Amino acid sequence: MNKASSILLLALLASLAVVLGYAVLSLPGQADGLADTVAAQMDSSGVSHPVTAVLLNFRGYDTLLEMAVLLLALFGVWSLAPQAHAGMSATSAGPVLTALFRLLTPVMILVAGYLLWVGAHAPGGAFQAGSVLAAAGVLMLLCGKRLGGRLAGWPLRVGLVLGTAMFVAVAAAVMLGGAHLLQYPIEWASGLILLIEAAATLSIGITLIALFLGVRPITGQQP
Amino acid sequence: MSSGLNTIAWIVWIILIPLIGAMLCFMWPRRGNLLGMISAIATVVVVVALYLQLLDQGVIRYAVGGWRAPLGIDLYADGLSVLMLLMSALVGLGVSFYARDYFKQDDENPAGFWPLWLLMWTGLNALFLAADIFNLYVTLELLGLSAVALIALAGSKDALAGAMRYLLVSLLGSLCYLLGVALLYHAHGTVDIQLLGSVVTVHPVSYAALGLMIAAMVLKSALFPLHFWLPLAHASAPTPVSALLSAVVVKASFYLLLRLWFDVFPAVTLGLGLLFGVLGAAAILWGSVQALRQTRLKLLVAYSTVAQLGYLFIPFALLSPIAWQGGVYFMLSHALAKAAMFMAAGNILKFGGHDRIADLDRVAQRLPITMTAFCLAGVSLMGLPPSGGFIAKWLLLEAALTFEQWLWAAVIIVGGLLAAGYVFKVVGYAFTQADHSHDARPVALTMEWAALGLAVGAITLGLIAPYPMALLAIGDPLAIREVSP
Amino acid sequence: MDVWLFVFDLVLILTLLWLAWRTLVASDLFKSIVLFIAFGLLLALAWVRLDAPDVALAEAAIGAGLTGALLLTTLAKLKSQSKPQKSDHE
Amino acid sequence: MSLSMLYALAGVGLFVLGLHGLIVQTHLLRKILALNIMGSGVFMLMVALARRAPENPDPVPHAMVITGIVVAVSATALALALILRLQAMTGRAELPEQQTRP
Repeated sequence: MNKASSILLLALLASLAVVLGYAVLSLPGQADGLADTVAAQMDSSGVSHPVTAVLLNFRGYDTLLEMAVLLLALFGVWSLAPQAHAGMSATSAGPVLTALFRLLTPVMILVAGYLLWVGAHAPGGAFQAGSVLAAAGVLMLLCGKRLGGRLAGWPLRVGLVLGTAMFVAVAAAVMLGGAHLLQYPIEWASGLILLIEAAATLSIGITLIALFLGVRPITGQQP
Repeated sequence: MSSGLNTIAWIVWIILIPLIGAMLCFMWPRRGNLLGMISAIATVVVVVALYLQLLDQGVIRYAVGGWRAPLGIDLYADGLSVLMLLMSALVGLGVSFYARDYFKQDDENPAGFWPLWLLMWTGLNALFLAADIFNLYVTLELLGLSAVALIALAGSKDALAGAMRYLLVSLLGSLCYLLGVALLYHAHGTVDIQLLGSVVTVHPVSYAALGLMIAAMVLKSALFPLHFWLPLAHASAPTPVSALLSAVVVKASFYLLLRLWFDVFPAVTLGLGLLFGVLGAAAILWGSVQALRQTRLKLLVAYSTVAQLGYLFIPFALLSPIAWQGGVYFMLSHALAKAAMFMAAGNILKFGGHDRIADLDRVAQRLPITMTAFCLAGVSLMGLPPSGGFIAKWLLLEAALTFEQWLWAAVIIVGGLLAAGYVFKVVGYAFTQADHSHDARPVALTMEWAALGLAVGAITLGLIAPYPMALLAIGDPLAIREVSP
Repeated sequence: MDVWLFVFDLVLILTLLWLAWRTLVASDLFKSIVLFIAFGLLLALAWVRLDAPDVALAEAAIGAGLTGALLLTTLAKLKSQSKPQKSDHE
Repeated sequence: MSLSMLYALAGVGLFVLGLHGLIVQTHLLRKILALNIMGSGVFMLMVALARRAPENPDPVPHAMVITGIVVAVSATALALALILRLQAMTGRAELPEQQTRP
């Protein structure tokens, strides 16, 4: 890129920044959006933490499609990636780190469980829990752990799909009673949300680990 | 019976069925073809059911989760969205049949064509039914990422580079769009299209959001000069994917552009329309000339898409109800014709092992069904009667002539002549003998018939024009009733 | 507003912008990625300042943590892939 | 100027900074970093403006940003896999039209 065009680019981007900044400053200084609307319906949402209520109930449909996006990323990576053993080369971490990671893994799984549970009434929830779970898995991989051939086939695929499948199943099942998609009966709402979140946590964790690996694991049934 | 069927929320199943199908195909890759075809047919059936429901009940608004906008997310179906759903269903069905024989059964890779294509279909259907601009962002990502993965399935250098460029463009577009969503939400406290439409007024935030979101959609719809990413991506993808991208996926962002134009920003779009028209005219001329210059068949067809997309933007400059009808009709007939043309090109590529136009070597005699499909699709692209393309161009011309806009009329006619030029270039070589003949590989009959079926569809569109027009009037998405006397 | 908190916010914002800029122009890709991870962690701090603890948790775990790990393994694979051909530091 | 406006402007800054990087950088990994920074800018604007009434922050943008973060990591993972394949095939992690001389 020559000098003239890079100066032109800078000028264009600077004016974009000015326009956007001006637009932002022209917004009203005091506004609380949908905060009151959300607060008014919290009692019928099944949880007491507003963000979880929005993610899993009020705007649960977004979250359902977002789980599909995550699944899609995995499909895409698998269709691009070579097939290989589901593990890192064993020399990734030194002995001290390996020992540390061994210690950390169970702690992280506990943290993931806690985050999942606490999401109903405080910051936390499926995505945070799932990613902590994934972090634990990544550490295990760095220690040289491998996914056995038998687990790499069908069970792995079940784990990957479970979150989205459970979400769809619950969303559609509530329609049997004549309700709308994702319209949980009030008395069941908290249970159903926890069920969806538990499945989602597991799948998010497994999917993120699989994305980190970046290869299609060799399955056990292969000759 | 009919009342029982009418109470079913088909609108939801249109989104859920391909999603479930994608997961099933991933779980049982060995049964991929069977499960994929079942899901495809079920999706088409449900789309038709929604069409009948719409004819019966009129516009449908569905509150997911029972909350209504602004707290919850609504789904919305009117004539335009159902027309788009039907269009994707037709093309999707043809592509599904075609792909069954195109991709060899692959037990080793569970994440092959079917899961990706069904997720793309989920994204398409969800996009056409969305009434919420943030929800639309998620569907856009679903669509964009699946398109990238599908292009990369071809595995060649060109395909990988095309997929990468498409990914960058798609993500850039999505982020600009999302920034627009953020501004609109914080200005008005809602992301519902209908609610926004009633509150968006002349205000700096409206213009910033308009600029960002419209630019994003124009980039994704590959309007000249932002089409640079399209030809290689569309030409180097596996043939069923090329057909999907050119026929349906670019139209999805154009559809979203229409929604933004008519429903979110009706108060602030003044002046932009003429610019769109000029760029559309430039696209028609430049894309057609480029198509004429190509030596590879699939690239020729891809550049033809650049040109044909230009027609979609002409109505923005003409601003008459007839022009909008013409534009929508153009979208439909181009979808069928271009899908058929890509499939025919793919058959020729598979048959001869190459797609050099100069070496087509009497392919017309040797693949008569495919060549018929190519010619019929060509008839619609040129806009000859009795095809769907003819009706579309007729409406556009009528709009231009009523308002004495001679220049637009000239562009429409010249575009048709140039299209005739590149179609006949291919047809000419298809009938002549090449210097040295090549060995040929067999092409599955379903692949030939799938192409022919869609091409016949493009012609048939010219004979059934009243039905799509009546459908388009439901809910009046293009504000035709307000304007016309 | 508390003056010290305001200064803190200002420093945080400037650091974020500086890190983003350095990430994009650093000569070495490894350095870029490390700067990007630092950017993600500070971003999590910004979310806390903006009363969004949920986003902060997600950012720290996914945005900085997993994206960072993904980027680092990809860089390692890119380097091992290009080694057989020619030494090519990027 | 209020705190949320300050952070919102910083979000605009990150967005534009990332856009610049996306355009001028040629290595694909840097382009992906640039897109992630642009995304962070959008998220920052969204979250910052959600607390213009500090006593009553709006949870809806928070949920949207969490969705956005997951979408971003999905897109990044796919992009990285694509870059690896492209480099394995062509020997370079750049787009053909932007390749610097070897």
